[in-house]
Amino acid sequence: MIQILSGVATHAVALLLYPGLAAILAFGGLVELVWMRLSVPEPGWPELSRRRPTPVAGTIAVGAILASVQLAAPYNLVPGEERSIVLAAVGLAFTVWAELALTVEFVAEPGLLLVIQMCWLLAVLGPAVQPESLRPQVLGNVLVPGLLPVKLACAFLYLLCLPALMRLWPLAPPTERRGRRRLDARRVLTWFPYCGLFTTLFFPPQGDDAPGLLRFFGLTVLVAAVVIVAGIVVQRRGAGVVRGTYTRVVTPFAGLVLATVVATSILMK
Amino acid sequence: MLEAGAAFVAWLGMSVVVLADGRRGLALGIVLVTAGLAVIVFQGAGPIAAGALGVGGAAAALRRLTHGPSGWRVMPPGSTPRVVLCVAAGILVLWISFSATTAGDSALRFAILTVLGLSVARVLSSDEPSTLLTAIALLALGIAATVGIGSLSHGLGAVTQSEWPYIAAALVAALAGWLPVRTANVA
Amino acid sequence: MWRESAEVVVFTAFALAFALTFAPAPTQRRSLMFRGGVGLAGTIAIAAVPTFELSLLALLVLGVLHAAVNGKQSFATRLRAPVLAVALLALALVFARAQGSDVLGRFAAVGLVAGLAAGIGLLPYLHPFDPEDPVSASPIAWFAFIGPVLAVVVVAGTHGVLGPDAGGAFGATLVGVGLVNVAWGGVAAWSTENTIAAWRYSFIADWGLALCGFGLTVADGRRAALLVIFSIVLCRLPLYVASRQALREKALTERPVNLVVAAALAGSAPFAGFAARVLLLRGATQMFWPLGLVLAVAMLLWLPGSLRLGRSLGLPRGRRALGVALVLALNVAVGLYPLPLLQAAGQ
Amino acid sequence: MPSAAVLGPVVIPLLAAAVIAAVGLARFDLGRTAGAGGAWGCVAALLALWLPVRSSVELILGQLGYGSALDLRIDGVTFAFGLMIAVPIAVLLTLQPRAWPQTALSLLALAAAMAAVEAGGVVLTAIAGGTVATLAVVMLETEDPRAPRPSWALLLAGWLGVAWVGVILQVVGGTAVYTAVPVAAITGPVFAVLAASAVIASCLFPWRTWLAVLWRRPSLRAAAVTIATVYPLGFYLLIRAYELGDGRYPHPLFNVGLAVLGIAAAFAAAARAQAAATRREFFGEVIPGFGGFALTAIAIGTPLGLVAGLILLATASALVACLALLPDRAGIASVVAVAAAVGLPPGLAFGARVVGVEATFEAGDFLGLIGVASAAAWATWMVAGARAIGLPGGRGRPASETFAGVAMLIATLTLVAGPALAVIQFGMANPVAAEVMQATAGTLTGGRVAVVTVSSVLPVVTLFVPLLLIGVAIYALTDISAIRTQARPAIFRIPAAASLERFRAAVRAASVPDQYRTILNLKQLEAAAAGGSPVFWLAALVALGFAVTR
Repeated sequence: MIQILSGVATHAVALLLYPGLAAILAFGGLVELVWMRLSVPEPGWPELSRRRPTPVAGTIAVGAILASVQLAAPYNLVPGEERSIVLAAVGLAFTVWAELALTVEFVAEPGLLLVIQMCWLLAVLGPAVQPESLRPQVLGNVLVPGLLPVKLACAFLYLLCLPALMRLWPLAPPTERRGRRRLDARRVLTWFPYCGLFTTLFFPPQGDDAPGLLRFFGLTVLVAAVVIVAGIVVQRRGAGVVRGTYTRVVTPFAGLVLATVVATSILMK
Repeated sequence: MLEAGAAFVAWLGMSVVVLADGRRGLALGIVLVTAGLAVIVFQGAGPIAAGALGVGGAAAALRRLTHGPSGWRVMPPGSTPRVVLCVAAGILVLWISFSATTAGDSALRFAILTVLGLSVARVLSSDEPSTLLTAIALLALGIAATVGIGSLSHGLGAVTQSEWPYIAAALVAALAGWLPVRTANVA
Repeated sequence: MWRESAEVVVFTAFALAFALTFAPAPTQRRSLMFRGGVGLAGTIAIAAVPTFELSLLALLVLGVLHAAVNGKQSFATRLRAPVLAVALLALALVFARAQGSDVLGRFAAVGLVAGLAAGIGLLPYLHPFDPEDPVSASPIAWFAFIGPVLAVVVVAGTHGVLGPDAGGAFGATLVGVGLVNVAWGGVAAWSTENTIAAWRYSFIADWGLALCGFGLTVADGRRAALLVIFSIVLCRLPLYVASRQALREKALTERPVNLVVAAALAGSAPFAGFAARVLLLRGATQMFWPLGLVLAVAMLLWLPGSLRLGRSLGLPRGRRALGVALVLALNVAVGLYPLPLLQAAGQ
Repeated sequence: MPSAAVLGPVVIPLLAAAVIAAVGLARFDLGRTAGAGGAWGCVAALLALWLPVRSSVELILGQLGYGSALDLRIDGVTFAFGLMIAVPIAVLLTLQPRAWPQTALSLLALAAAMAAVEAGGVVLTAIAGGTVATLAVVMLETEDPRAPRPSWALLLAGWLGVAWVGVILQVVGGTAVYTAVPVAAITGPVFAVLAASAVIASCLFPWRTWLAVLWRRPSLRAAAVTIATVYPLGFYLLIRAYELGDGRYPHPLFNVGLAVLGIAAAFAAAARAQAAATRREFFGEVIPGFGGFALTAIAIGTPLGLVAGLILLATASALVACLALLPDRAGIASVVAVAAAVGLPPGLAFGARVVGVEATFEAGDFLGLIGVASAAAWATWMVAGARAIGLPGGRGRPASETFAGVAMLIATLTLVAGPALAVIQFGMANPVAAEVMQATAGTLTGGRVAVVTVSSVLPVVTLFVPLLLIGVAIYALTDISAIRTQARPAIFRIPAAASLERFRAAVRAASVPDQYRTILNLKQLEAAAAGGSPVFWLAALVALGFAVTR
């Protein structure tokens, strides 16, 4: 019983503090501010919403912290063998759709977004098909030449999907353009899990020491930067081009990635 | 030689039954068939069996003589198909009895096949109760005669030495003529 | 053989007792008692007489008497099928006993199957049918009263007389004729407009299964055929008798009892029909498994027709309700535990 | 424990049904008490038989007459499926008022379903399963003849197929008893018939089947009992098939085929759910969706997949009771039910689906791709669930059969029971794996605290408990008034649905052109056969003679 209680306490700390809620809010808040500053240069700081949070925020928070404790962040209190790529993927998948529960107007192009999410799921789970391992850090540590094409293809597909999943694309629904811009709680809660998961899946795991911590967060910030740049480029292309790109480029590319995964499994068998 | 003749008489009798519509013709047919069958059965099954068939047939003929359409009415107009039927059936049964099947009792087979075949043909092609009951009487006699065929020992093939089938058939033949049948059952 | 035919006679006796007990009007009861008694005596004769010729004579007498019973059809029309049956069986007897080439044995087998089909009233030798006929004057009497004993006597009688080659032809012909009747009866019971005609077709379909069971020359086939005969005589016939009143009043109802009756008529579990189907599939699998597949698919044909027949029962009350309950209970008992029935028949 | 006690779970509801019927015929209705007593008695008997010994108890009486002895057995599989069938029916019979014929029929269906899962052989399972199907149709048809119900032919076809497999095993292997059938008897074709029959019996198809359509009935009383009794039996057969094949299906292609069918069913249900016009329509697709995920997990062929599938089925059986009691109006009960149905973390459905997806990755070869497809189907369910929260309720149902509080309690329990996933696996699912996959069941370790997979550990207690507490705390702070109930467009149109519906309409409307004259008039053919025409009869005789001389 003592062992269980200590386990519960450990996981509670991981969920609430690090790499959980506190780390999410800190990292997410900073990156969101950078994004808002770069994407629409308006004077003053964005205001915080004073109303009670909706179940949407609750659902996104639960999903985000569940995903974040699966990351290979140094000093993560959750042991390595307890982390699972499936928990991370499903946790983040919930965050995309929570707003649809409130009203349809909050989600633009839900059909296209669902397809993009499926492409993202392929990018996250594809690398696990051949190694048959579910630990994110093990997948990140895979350097077998035969598996590198899948890893690279999935990494690129992952990055392609992020701007849409993080709602950085210009297809945002009309309700978001009223009055002074507010801090997007959904995005704040998902910056760290999405970027941290990329770092965990596609880079070797870092040691539980200061340099490891710096390297992990350095890489995660780098991923966030790449996503922000991609977001800005996508914003400038306009809704039509973006919709066409995701429909005629990203989706076929996902098919290619799927073919790569299958071919790799056949060749490595 | 006697059996062959008897078989021919049986065929002749069945032909008369098929061709005649009057009660006299039918009665004559019954007499001829009974005679033919009785002679052949006498050779194989003995006097009691032959006697039973004879009594049954005679009773049926007597009953038929007094009931049914009057007169002979042998080969009424339009009975050409029946003639063809009698001749063709005779030839077919002849071939079956004497070449397709072997062993001794070919005359009995000829008589039985003739009686069974032509009596069911008569039932299928007539609506007159007297004709139908006549055919039924002869069918019963024919069935009894099948007891004498073959030599297998059990099941359908069981050949019993008892004369019960002949007696039962005689009863059926005798009583068939007395069945009260309304011409049209339609209410 | 005689234990099986004796058991079938007991089935018919029970069916007659049911009809007499639960027949709605006293006037019907007297005529039913007389005709049923004669019929029962005839079936006992067919089963009990020592030789096959005497059975044929008994069948001939029954055929003539049944044709003479007043009904919608003429005497001549109703006489044809029974007489043809007797004649064909007698001809088969001649061919079976005669010496000669193997073809004779096969023709004997054809004669037996055709005679059996004509005797029961199955395709290709259907008995003439008029929905207005009383039960005792209609072909139902052949299906469910005389036919069962005739079938058992004829099939049991073939053992030892038809050689392996002819025996195989006999079985195959039975299965072929059975499947034709299954298909025809199953589809017609569903598509025909007249509900009484639908009952008749359902008897034909059941008999198709019985012939298939007899045609499977394995023990399970015979057991299946016996159970199908049981469900004809002690399920379909009593329920048909019980539904006559509602059929006249054209009362269709959809109560639990109607659907349970539909299930019993459709051969659904847990009724005797399902146990028969299990044994039939078992026998077919032993002989030729594709036949099992054909039979399994064919068994689905019962459902649509049975739903309609179940509804045609109306809402039985009082004595009729008790009768229907007894029939269903008996069929559930036999459906779950058919062993005593099969052992009594020496299976 | 005397082996005759095995009859308890079957006889108790049977006796209760008999008493209710007898008293009902005497014009007196015992009401819910007797029905609930019979059902809870069945549950109690099952628990009393299994929990003390947790090993097989078997009763073998004499031969029945179709090659099978009366062989009833309670083992891990029976216990798991017995609970899945009996508990929801007990809850429904306790709460929902019914006329005594419906109560008696429900108890008979429960008794037959218990007999089906207690049967020691395939043939007995077929007979009992066929009885369940019969009673289900009778129940539905008499409750409301005009309302949709399953096709009787479809249900009977499934159970006839099972009966056929049983007799094939009797003929080929000498017995159809699960524990005695020689592995060599389970050939590919035999298993194909068994699997097809199981799929038909539970209607595990991608297109909309009676499972979804039953939820549109005006009253859901008979529908819920039907789904609770008929639906698990197909899965029961697929799990017993492992026992017949000594822990494996005859060929890996069967595993892949059934898993893909499961994914197709789950994804198609999700696609229909996201296009639902009302919340009732959405809930109608929940059980088929669970069935699809459960079939995928079970078909993977590993003990981990099997236990995941069982827990999904257990969750689905709880949701059958929940959805049957849920009123057609907005409110917290409905939102919680949607959350439980979609598998919101850290619920039981969430945990079981995660384990199911993980099992596919660790099953080897390409099965990981099925895991990716599972995740995609689950994502579609998330979309459908989020959209359903704001949908209008539905056509409304009799208030006497709905209990919002109890429905919410059941839904909440499935959400709160996430941390108990390992306990449920240990207590209910592992014995099943030990029974049917004896060789590989040893890999299921982790005790009551965690679910151990090949490459990872799912710490259900230590991770889900704090996550649950955090979630409750967050949701306690939230305000659900922001949810706007509105008619919502479908996220995407199912391309095949419209063409499938057009094809069906075309087939129904197909008719022979007027000028067509058949040369084969069946009516005339029959008239010739019945009219005693000598020519026809002679021709038939000649045809038969010709046939036998070939």
